[in-house]
Amino acid sequence: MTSANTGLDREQMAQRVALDIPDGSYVNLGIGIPELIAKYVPEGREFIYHTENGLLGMGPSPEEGQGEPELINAGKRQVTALPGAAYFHHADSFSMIRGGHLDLCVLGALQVAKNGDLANWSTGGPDAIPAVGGAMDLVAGVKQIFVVTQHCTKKGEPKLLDACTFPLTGVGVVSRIYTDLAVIDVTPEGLRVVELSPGLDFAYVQERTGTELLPAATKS
Amino acid sequence: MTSANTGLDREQMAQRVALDIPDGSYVNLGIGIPELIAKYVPEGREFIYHTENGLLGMGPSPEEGQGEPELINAGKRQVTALPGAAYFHHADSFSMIRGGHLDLCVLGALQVAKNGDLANWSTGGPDAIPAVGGAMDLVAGVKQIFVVTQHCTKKGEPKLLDACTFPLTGVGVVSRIYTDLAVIDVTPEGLRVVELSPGLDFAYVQERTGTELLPAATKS
Amino acid sequence: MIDKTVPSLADAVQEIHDGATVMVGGFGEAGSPVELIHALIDQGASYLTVINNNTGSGEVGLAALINAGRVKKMICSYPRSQNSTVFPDLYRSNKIELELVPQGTLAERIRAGGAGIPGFYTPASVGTPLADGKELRSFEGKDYVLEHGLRADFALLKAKCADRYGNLIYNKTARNFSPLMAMAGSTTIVQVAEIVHAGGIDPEHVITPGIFVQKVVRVPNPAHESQLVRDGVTYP
Amino acid sequence: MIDKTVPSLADAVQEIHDGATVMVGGFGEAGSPVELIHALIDQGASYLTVINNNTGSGEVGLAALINAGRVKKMICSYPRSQNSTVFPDLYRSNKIELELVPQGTLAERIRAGGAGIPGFYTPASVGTPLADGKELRSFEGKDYVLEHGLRADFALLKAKCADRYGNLIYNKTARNFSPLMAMAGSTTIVQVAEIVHAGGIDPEHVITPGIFVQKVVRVPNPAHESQLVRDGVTYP
Repeated sequence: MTSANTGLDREQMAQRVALDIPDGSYVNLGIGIPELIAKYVPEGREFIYHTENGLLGMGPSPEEGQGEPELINAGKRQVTALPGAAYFHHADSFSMIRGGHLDLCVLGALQVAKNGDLANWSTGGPDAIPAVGGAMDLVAGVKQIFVVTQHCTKKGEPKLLDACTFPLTGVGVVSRIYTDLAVIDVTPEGLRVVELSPGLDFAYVQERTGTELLPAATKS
Repeated sequence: MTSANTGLDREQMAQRVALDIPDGSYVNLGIGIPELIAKYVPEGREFIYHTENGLLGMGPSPEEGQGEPELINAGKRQVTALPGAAYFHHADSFSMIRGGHLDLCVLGALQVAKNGDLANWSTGGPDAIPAVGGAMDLVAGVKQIFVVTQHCTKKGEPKLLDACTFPLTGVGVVSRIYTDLAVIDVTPEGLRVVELSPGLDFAYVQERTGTELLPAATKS
Repeated sequence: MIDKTVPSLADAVQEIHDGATVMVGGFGEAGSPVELIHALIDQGASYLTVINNNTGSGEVGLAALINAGRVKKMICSYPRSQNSTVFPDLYRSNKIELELVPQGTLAERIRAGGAGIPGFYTPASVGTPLADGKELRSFEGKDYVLEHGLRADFALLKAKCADRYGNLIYNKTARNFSPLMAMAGSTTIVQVAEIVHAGGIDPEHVITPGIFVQKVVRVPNPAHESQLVRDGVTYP
Repeated sequence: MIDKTVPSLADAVQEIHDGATVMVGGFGEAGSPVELIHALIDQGASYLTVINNNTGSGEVGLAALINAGRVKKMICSYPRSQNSTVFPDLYRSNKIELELVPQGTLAERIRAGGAGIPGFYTPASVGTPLADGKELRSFEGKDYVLEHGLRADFALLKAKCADRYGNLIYNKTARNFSPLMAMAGSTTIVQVAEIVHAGGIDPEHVITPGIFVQKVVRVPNPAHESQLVRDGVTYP
């Protein structure tokens, strides 16, 4: 838990992202904070969740003891299937992704650059075991990519940068970033603050960002 | 019906081909004489018939009045599905073909060249409506291609030639040819007669062939 | 609530525009969306590029659309039929274009279009006139031809059953090209004999997941093309 | 009579040779053919190249095969696991090779291998280190990378049910890579919980048609990897 004046907690971040998902969207949620979004479907909307290991119409986690080892999500956690769900194999699943059939994918990030470059699979360290999963396919194929992430690393280093230093997942793919501190759009001019978390001011967020932030268009 | 000393009729040709199909084979049959082969499964063998419009385990024609307009073969005739059959879409069907999963395809021919070139889709005439269907995929993908055809055209012109004059279906793809007059192998040396139809001699068949025939290896 | 059903055939085809590329499901009559095609004739869109394995039969369904002069170009593998001269007559008089594609290549191009694959290599047609002008490439000593993914503005399909999400199941060999075209059509429109509640199709049995479908219209007793032809029906 | 069932797990894996390329079905534990993998450990084949999305968990199944030193190279998208250090330890000490492939590209490469497609273009990985050394090509102004079809000498899969022809159905998200690997394996070997009579699987519901399957072995109550790991089981 974080105190109110240092930004949103993980659940609040997930809830904030959910507010921006249009009714009827087909959505893929990455591992970590993105997984939490499924809990926060706003009143009156219906989203259909896709998990790349072969399920459309993914429902919430099963009740304790009701899960099945062969009904899991991409994070390998047990899930459920809603009425109207469909199972399919991996080639069909990634046809949905690569073919542009999904409306939105929400991913975590290690770094995001001002032009929308995303790094979220490897720190590039000599001892790191490289593991990419479906991230490169998702960012290359899904119509819109949101990132939800802590604004800074645990060590306090900024994650939003002029340019990523870690190996890229995709080039210029991110359209919007949700952090504990702000909602930020990737624009041709750079990263533009759309919304500050309650109790925070622009300077506070800029200080924790490794690239120049633009103020919200309506405030200029 | 043809008289005995001028070679096999269509049914006999189909029956002759069936004798050479190994037990357990996955087989695709082209339109025309090849379609007749399905009636002649030799005692003790089981073949599985594939039709490229999406059925494995194709059975015989339905009883009069029992057919269904949406259960058809590649020739658009009504067929049946045997126990253990499977339906699938066209991409999966041609994955079976292109991926080398079928053991044998038996096709009709307009012309076959001594090197195994096949022409069976167009006479190349200026007024011809070109129509290729699945023939090019079949000859490119199926492990073994047999041709079954009348030895000559209705006008008496030879169909087995030094080189095809009609547009090709595939290059060097045919391994064996069954005609009303003979069974002929495509070999690196050219077309070799394996078997003459009852009552016919080599010279009779050679006269009706547009390329030099080699006598059966065992007779040389 | 997501509900992709529309009340009428006219609603289903309403937005198809002049010059559109339209994939039409079916192999011969199996899977041919006759009622949707007739609604498209009524609707009036012209200069269409149509993708189907064949060119229809008699003077109903796809053959009727062609006969009405609405089709500028056909992309297909087998534009002949035992009981129709509609396409051949127009083709011989240069009133319709034809792009002839081997059947397996046609299927794979449609799948590729739907799967975000812009190009792939196939051995089919190498050494034949249908490879003329196409790029050849050798993999492990064997030649292949480069083929391109195929997409369409609309796909018109027939299925057996749908739910409100657009999940589909088909009937026997009427499945053929339809699951591929569902993927490759920007707007996929499906006529179904039956609409069931969400969950009415077992998730293990779904052939086309609803994400590939935009509109569903119920046609409870679809006509069979061969029966219409036998009955001497012509459309309109 | 065609009958692809074999009497034992040992019979099923008997012909796998040293140096073979082996596709192993499953995504995490869902669809992992634990009993077939254990039979392969008993059988002894070494210097294997193994294709699976992951590298197993605990010290059972795929992780046990790797731990036993039988795997020369892994081709996968995500060689990490929350409860196994088998692969990372060997990788860091240069005792095992890794070819890292994006998950969708891995799936499509396997499908392509099984479908006779030697190469295709995908947008995934363009501009990243995983595209290094690969051919780029532009289609309609967008860059794609050339990827190659992937085949294997053997595929080891788990399904829910089979008949004597090898027709298969799967269980929920245990389907994942298995239908693709069935196509791409020269010899596809499947463990199933149940074998039914021919016709016992509705032809409309078959996921893997039998043409892609060579051997079927019955394992009535397959172990779940996560349960084995919780129970502290190690193999052998």
